[in-house]
Amino acid sequence: MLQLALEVGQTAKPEAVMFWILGPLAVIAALAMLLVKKAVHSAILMAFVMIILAVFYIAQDAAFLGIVQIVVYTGAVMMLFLFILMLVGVDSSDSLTETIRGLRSLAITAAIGFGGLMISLLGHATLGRSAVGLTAANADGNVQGIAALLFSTYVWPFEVVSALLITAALGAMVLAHHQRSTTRPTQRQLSINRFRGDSLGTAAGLSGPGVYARHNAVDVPALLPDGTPAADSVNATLSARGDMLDYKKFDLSEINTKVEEEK
Amino acid sequence: MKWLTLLMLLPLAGAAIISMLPKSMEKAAKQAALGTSLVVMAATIAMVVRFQRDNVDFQFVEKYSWIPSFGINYALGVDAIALVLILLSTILVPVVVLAGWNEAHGGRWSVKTFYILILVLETMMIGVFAATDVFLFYVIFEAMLIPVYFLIGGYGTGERAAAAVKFLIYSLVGGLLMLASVIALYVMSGAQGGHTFDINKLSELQMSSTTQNLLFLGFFIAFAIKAPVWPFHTWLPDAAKSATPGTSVLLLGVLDKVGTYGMIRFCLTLFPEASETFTPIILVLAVISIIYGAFLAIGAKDIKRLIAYTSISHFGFITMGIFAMTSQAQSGAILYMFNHGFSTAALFLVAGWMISRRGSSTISDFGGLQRVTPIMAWTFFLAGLSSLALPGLSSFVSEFLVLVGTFTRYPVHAIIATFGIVLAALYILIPVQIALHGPTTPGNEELKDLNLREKLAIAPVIAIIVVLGFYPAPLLKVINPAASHVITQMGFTDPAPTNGGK
Amino acid sequence: MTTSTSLVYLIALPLAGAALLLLGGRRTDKWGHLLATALSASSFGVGVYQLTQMLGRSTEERPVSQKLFDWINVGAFNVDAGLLLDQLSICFVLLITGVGTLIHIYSISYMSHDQDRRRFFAFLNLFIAAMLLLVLGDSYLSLYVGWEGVGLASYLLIGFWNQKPAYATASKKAFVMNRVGDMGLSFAIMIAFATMGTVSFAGVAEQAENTSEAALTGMGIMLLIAAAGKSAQFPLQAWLGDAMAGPTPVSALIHAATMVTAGVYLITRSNFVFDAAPTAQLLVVIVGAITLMFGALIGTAKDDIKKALAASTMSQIGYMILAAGLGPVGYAFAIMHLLTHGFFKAGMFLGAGSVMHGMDDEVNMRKYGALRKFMPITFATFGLGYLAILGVPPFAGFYSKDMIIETAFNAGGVKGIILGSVTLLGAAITAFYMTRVMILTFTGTKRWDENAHPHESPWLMWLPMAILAIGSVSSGFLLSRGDALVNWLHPLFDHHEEHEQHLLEPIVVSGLALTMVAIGIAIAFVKYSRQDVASVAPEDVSVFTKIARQDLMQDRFNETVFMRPGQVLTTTLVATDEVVIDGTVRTVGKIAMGSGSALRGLQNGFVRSYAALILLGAVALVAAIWVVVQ
Amino acid sequence: MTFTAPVLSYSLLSPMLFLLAGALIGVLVEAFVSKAARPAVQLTVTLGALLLALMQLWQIRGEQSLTAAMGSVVFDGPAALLQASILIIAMISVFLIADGEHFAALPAALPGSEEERQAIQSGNQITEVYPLTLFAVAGMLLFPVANDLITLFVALEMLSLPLYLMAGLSRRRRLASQEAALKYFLLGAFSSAFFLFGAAYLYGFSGSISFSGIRQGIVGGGGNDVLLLIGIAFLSIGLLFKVGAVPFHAWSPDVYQGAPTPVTAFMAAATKIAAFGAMLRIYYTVFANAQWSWTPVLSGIAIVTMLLGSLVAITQRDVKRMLAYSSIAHAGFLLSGVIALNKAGLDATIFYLFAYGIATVGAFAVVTLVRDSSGEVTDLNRWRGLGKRSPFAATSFALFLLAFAGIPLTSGFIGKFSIFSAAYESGAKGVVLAGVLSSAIAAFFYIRVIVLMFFTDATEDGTSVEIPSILTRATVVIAAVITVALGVYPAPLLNFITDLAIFIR
Amino acid sequence: MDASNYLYISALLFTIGAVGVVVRRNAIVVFMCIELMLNAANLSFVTFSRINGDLNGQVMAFFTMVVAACEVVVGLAIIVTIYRSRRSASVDDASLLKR
Repeated sequence: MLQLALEVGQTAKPEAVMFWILGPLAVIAALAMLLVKKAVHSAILMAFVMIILAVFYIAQDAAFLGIVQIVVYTGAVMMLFLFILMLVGVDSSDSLTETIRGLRSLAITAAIGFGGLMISLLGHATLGRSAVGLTAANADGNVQGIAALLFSTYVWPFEVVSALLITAALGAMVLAHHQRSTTRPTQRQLSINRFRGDSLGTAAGLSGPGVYARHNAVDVPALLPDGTPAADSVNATLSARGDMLDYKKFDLSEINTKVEEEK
Repeated sequence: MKWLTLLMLLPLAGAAIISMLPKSMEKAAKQAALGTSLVVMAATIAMVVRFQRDNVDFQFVEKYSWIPSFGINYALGVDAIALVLILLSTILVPVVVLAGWNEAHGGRWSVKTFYILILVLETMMIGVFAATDVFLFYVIFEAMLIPVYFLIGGYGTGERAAAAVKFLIYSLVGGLLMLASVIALYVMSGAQGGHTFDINKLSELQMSSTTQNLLFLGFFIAFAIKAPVWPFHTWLPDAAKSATPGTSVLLLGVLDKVGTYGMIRFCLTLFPEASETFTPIILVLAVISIIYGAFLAIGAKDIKRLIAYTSISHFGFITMGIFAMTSQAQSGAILYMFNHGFSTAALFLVAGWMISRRGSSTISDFGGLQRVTPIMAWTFFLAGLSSLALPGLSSFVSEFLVLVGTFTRYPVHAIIATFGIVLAALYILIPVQIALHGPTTPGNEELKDLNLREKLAIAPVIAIIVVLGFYPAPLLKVINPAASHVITQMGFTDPAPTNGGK
Repeated sequence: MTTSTSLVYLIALPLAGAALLLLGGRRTDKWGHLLATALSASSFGVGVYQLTQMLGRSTEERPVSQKLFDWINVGAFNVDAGLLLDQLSICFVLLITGVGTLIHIYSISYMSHDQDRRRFFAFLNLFIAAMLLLVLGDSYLSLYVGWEGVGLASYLLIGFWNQKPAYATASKKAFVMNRVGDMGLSFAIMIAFATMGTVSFAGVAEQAENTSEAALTGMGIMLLIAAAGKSAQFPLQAWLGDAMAGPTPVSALIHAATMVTAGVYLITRSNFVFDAAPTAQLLVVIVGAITLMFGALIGTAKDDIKKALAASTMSQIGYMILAAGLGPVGYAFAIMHLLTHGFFKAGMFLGAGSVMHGMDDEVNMRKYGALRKFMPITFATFGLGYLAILGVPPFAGFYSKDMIIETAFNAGGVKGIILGSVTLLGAAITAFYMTRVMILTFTGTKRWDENAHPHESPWLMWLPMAILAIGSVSSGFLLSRGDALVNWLHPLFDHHEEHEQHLLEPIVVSGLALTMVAIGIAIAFVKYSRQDVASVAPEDVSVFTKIARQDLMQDRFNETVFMRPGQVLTTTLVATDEVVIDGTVRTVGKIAMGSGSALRGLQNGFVRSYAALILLGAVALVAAIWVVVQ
Repeated sequence: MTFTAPVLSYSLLSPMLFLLAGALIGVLVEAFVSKAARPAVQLTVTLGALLLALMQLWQIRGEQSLTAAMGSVVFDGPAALLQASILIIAMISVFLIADGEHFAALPAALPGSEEERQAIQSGNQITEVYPLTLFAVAGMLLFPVANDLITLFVALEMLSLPLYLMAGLSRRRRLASQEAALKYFLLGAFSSAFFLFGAAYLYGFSGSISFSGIRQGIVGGGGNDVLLLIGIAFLSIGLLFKVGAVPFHAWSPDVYQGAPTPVTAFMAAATKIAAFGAMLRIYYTVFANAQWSWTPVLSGIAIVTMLLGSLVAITQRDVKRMLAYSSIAHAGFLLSGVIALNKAGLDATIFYLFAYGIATVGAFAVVTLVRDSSGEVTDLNRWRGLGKRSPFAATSFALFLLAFAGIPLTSGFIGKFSIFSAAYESGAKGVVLAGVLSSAIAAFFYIRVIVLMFFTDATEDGTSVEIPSILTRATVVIAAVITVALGVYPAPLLNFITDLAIFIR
Repeated sequence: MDASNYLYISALLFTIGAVGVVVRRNAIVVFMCIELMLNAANLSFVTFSRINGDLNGQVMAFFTMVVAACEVVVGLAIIVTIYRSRRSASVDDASLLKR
């Protein structure tokens, strides 16, 4: 057994209690992250794990990291994840059936082997020195201690990380930014185009979804005066995502208009 | 005077000149190539004259530091063995150029490229025999493959690409095994007094017998593939069949000699004990090569493949002579290398002319050539006689020396090998009968006999074959000291007459 | 030993002729044959000159040697290109150049219509040179050069008309079977060098007594194989019949008078080996005896005049070999028979050539008959040869053959009785088949076509025949007069003056022999002169005849035992090379390709399986650590 | 609490600083320079930065310091050599990048959309790749000189992120390119998680983040080695991933194939140098005393890597994938230099890295030349008869292949010889044997390509060789010249390396 | 309370993250699993920092967070791009390049 029992003053007992409650929770949440179908749920569980970790950090005298974990990681990074999830379809769900033959059993075997071996190994590990605790290191305060290291010893990597950030920004821009190759058409130009176009059908602007229909949700196309549905009345994102309802069933010509007398 | 470097530079200079010629000046390229090779030949002869034949050390030694951090030198030098082979190479090149005057025309690339490749190859042929630095030898040994590869693949016939690849792969595999051994030698030399590739210093290395055996195998297999010794031979018939006759002459006549030369220079010199350990196996392989090659030659339907198989048989003799460890066999083997170059050259060149005239290399497509093209037929016949080692022709002397030398130490091997001479009669006389005798096969009536150029090309070869058959002494006098030096170095002495145990 | 500088001319003259005619090409067509003949004759002149010189010296001084140059000199293996002319070789020199010159002369006319006559003469000259080298070489290795040289010349001349596939095959067969014999010679030389450290005749002779019998027996057997190959002795006899494909002068010179007797030369030359190796000697005798009968039996069934003569040659050489195997007492008789045989057999072959010349190259004796009237000279010369071969006194064969029979009986014990009987029986059979040849060819009724116009040959042809006939008549008497040849050769052979025990008195032997001959003649007369000879060979003959017609199955034997298995082996090896050896290499390639393709399957394009691979790698590492730590 | 101001030794950091400055200028150029002028300006800035960095490196080549940037960076001979190699290779790779045509005109546009078509028509070029390249190069320079785990990790990410991005920017076959980016990114992040986990354990084992601290922990550690071994194993996974060693190689064929060829060239050559540089430093200095633990494993990985790379390469039909597998095999060869753990191994690895990098860029440069109307042609079957149509491209490609195969008189041979002899010297005979064997296998496919180019006739579908821009041609020529020069007369460079390549600890 | 318990948690979380990468198909989830692995590593850092009584581990963890943030930006940008092209965030769909 790793001889690291660390009696950190009176916090020992509360920490143990905290650990034995939160530790299993973190593992369960992580496992659940793998098992839930919806990506959003995974993200939520992930955030949950991260917060537990933040608690662990704080419990281990890393208050600064704990806060950063919550603010930066859970707050910013996970939000970015969620944002992107929204973009690609918030309710999209993974089918959990495995399509690559043998991969799942392989992965589970590997996982059990890996985890088992790691735990077994940790059980064997010795350090040859006693655990110290951070009381001394944090004497001037945790934040101060970290800052001292960060701005003296690690100033070079710290500076270099800025380059990394620029890279990230630049990369995101390259991949996402639509540089215009033509000048943006003015309102006037757009109007002219609309009226000079082949058809005057859209001259008055597009109809909103669901307006003339018997249904007023945003995912149902509007019906034009002639009873045909206007597919482009639905938001492009929705249609792109495949969330547009089949308009066929709202098509007037398809609807049984025969009024049957009630008996 | 730096004779060896000069010899190596001359063909390169010729190649440079040819490369500057415009593509259309094909004739000029040929003439330049012929001129260059003749100059090289003259220079070689001038060098040979200056060779001190009783001195068994390397002569015309040159040494410049090349890669000092690995102890690698550009070190050249020749003893009699190398000298003879260099002489062989430089005589054969002009012959090949003259004999194959038109053979570059069927190639994928221009005529001048062909001659550039030939001349670059000549440089390497000289270098590979002259190198006394193992690393330099290895470099040239491998680099040589490239021009040959392009000569076969670019100017050959039939399945030339496949044959070229087969040739290259075999050689590379062998070369890599040798590389492993070279590396081991290098490392061991580092542990024993500083990294070096000097062959003399490497031969003094101390190593365990296991190591020696393994390293020996690395070298030997490379050389056995090159030579080729059964069962590493299957690349040769394909390559010889697909290459142009001139290329085949250089391939069988010179390049394959690098294998047998390497066995003497490296296997025996560097690993005397291992050589002794493996001698029984190698002799068996050699005997198998002799008999097996002969049988396959008998069974061959294609004239070029036939010649290739006869060479396998002949290389069996050479290998046997090298490892028999008697001065007769050793001298015989070295002389055989020289003689085989010419008899194969004669066979291949004439076969090449026959093929180019008939447009087929299948033996049965010929017939009755003796009536139609008597000179060509008789030249082929004479070359064939040389190949079957008729007494009075050069190969006989060497073959008999090998046999008699082997017999004194390994009588059983020699006896089995001697059966090869009966098979030799068959593998030469069968194609002679089919191609030269009998009624003239339809389609052959109009074949032209040798022209003046061809006669000029083949004449010196035939002359050498005949003269050395009756009077090999000049060459033997050069070879003998070197051969017996090898034997002495190995700690062997010729077996004394046994008087049958009385 | 005397040295001389002129020996080389013996060889050089005809060799120069060959070279000149071959390289000179068509330019020499006009006079080439004359030059060749002249050179051969001048070589004969040199021979005669040497003989006179030799006669003028004392016995010990008679051998002459000439060192030409260092030939092969490696370590202890020192062979000079040296010539040696002693009492034995001078006999051969004179026979070769003498008969050779006569046959040159004969050929001028015989080959006059052949467009390649010049080449023919070049080959004849080449043969003379090689044969002289064979008998003049002072070491086994020099002999070997001549040995193969005559083989080459024989090959070229048998296949002179090689546009006929059968002739080309015959020449190839001759060369290959000769090579089997040559192999024996190689072995003999190797044994000599390995055991005695020398390959010169003098050296081996000197060392022989210091050498174990086993080694000498081995060497002797190898020499015997060599002799058997060259001299068409059992079991390497099969080529001689086919060798008749060559022009008849060739058959006369090479395959009757000279080359085929080289085996006898080799054995007598190696007397010092055989004398010390009784087992080998016994084998020599056995081979001689078998071949003697073998040839004789074949001769009885042949209708082809040349093949009948060839069989006879085989049989007669059997006599010589047998004699040579009888040790010192037999060598001289072997040589004597060799010389007399050279005359009468060459004469008969030339006669046969003359007959063929007159009969439009017909060789089947059943198509001859009654030619006596049309070719009187031929008949006469042939007849003299016939009498000589039969051993009718006082013709040449009588002296030589009688001696051999006698010596055979004198070999002592059962051996003597068997050998004596065999030789006697052989004499009878010889008489039978030679009489048959005479009857079928020259007497009886004519059986040839109307188109044939038999005529006597021109003088250029009959003159050599006549000269040879004179030899057939007189040579035996001359050579045996006062044991001239025996005494001449005596210094060479270690004649220990053994106590000669006579089983039968010489006169009894002669009587017996003549009786046997008479019986043979009588049977032939009864069989062929009393009844008409069918012009087509009858089919309803005894099994024995059928077998004899097929050369006692020798070809079938070779075919079954060597050729077929050889062909099968060749095909098998060709297939092996393709399938097994090249196949192995290809399989290695395929395995590499296959494993490459299989491993390629890992790269299935799914990033998750790549991650799994990394994970597995990590698991493996952790597992390794776990193992180490435990 | 007192705070001492950090001392950075700027002169030793200056090569990286020049590059970062260049990158920042590049970013500003994106913002302020007109579209038309950007390519030229960016190229100038990039090349200028690289050149300045190289010149500065030359100035400081002999210096040694353990304490640059407060001990985050160590500068010594190997560092100078590796950085110089990276800079040279980056420079000739930039020539390739500059040859337009390779990058998507508008990466944000959907593949095949009207917007993309317009962007292409308008001649749009994404000049952002220049600063991205500079960032990556800066990361690569930092990677082998990092002296603590933090710097190492930051450098790893800094060299990786731009490459992830650039892999997805191909102009043709954009889906494949984006897929390559995704795979590279996911697997890269996955492996850096392992790397980080290993770093944590090394920290746990030694109580120190700095290399020297870890080494001291190994030398004088009191406990058992479990933490150390886990740390070494996982850190190695991260590094082995970068060099493409089996079984962490799977990304490289896909990414090499999908990425724009200039990027492939750059990352195949430069990343390898950087990653192996870091490996050398870590294994030669930090883990040297735990040699017993990692040499056997690394030997096994090296053997499997060589063999797998060579075997799979035989079956490839796509030239870029073939080169990718060949680069896997070469990673195996290079690993044998790491295993050697001696001075000769260090020298040899550095030489090999440079020689291989140059040849790789050259080979990919030739790949960019072989095109038809729809862009590069990487299907090997369509390379048939290239020797006839473009002797320049075919001959130089053949030369690079021969160098890869290790044929004498090319740099590859000297490299192979030196690295194998070093490995042999250290007793890793099995590795050498496997190396020799796989070289033989590898030779087969190199020769196959040569046969295709020279000995077979072209198919009819007209692969044309575009007249290359002068820059690409320059790249090919420079690479070819260096490859031959290092094969014929490597002594100066070898001596230079031998004299300089000594790790300080 | 034994600080090494955190290491066990860390190892488990790391394992779960690694398995998640293999078994999940949604690129974003896969990426989250990688983030989980990074977090597990961070937990180890913090724990070791405490054991060693040394703040360097915490600094390292801090750097990890920053770098991870950059990585997230780049990674999500790539995922979005490929999603836009393919209309799918499944990593299995991106399997054009293989063999």
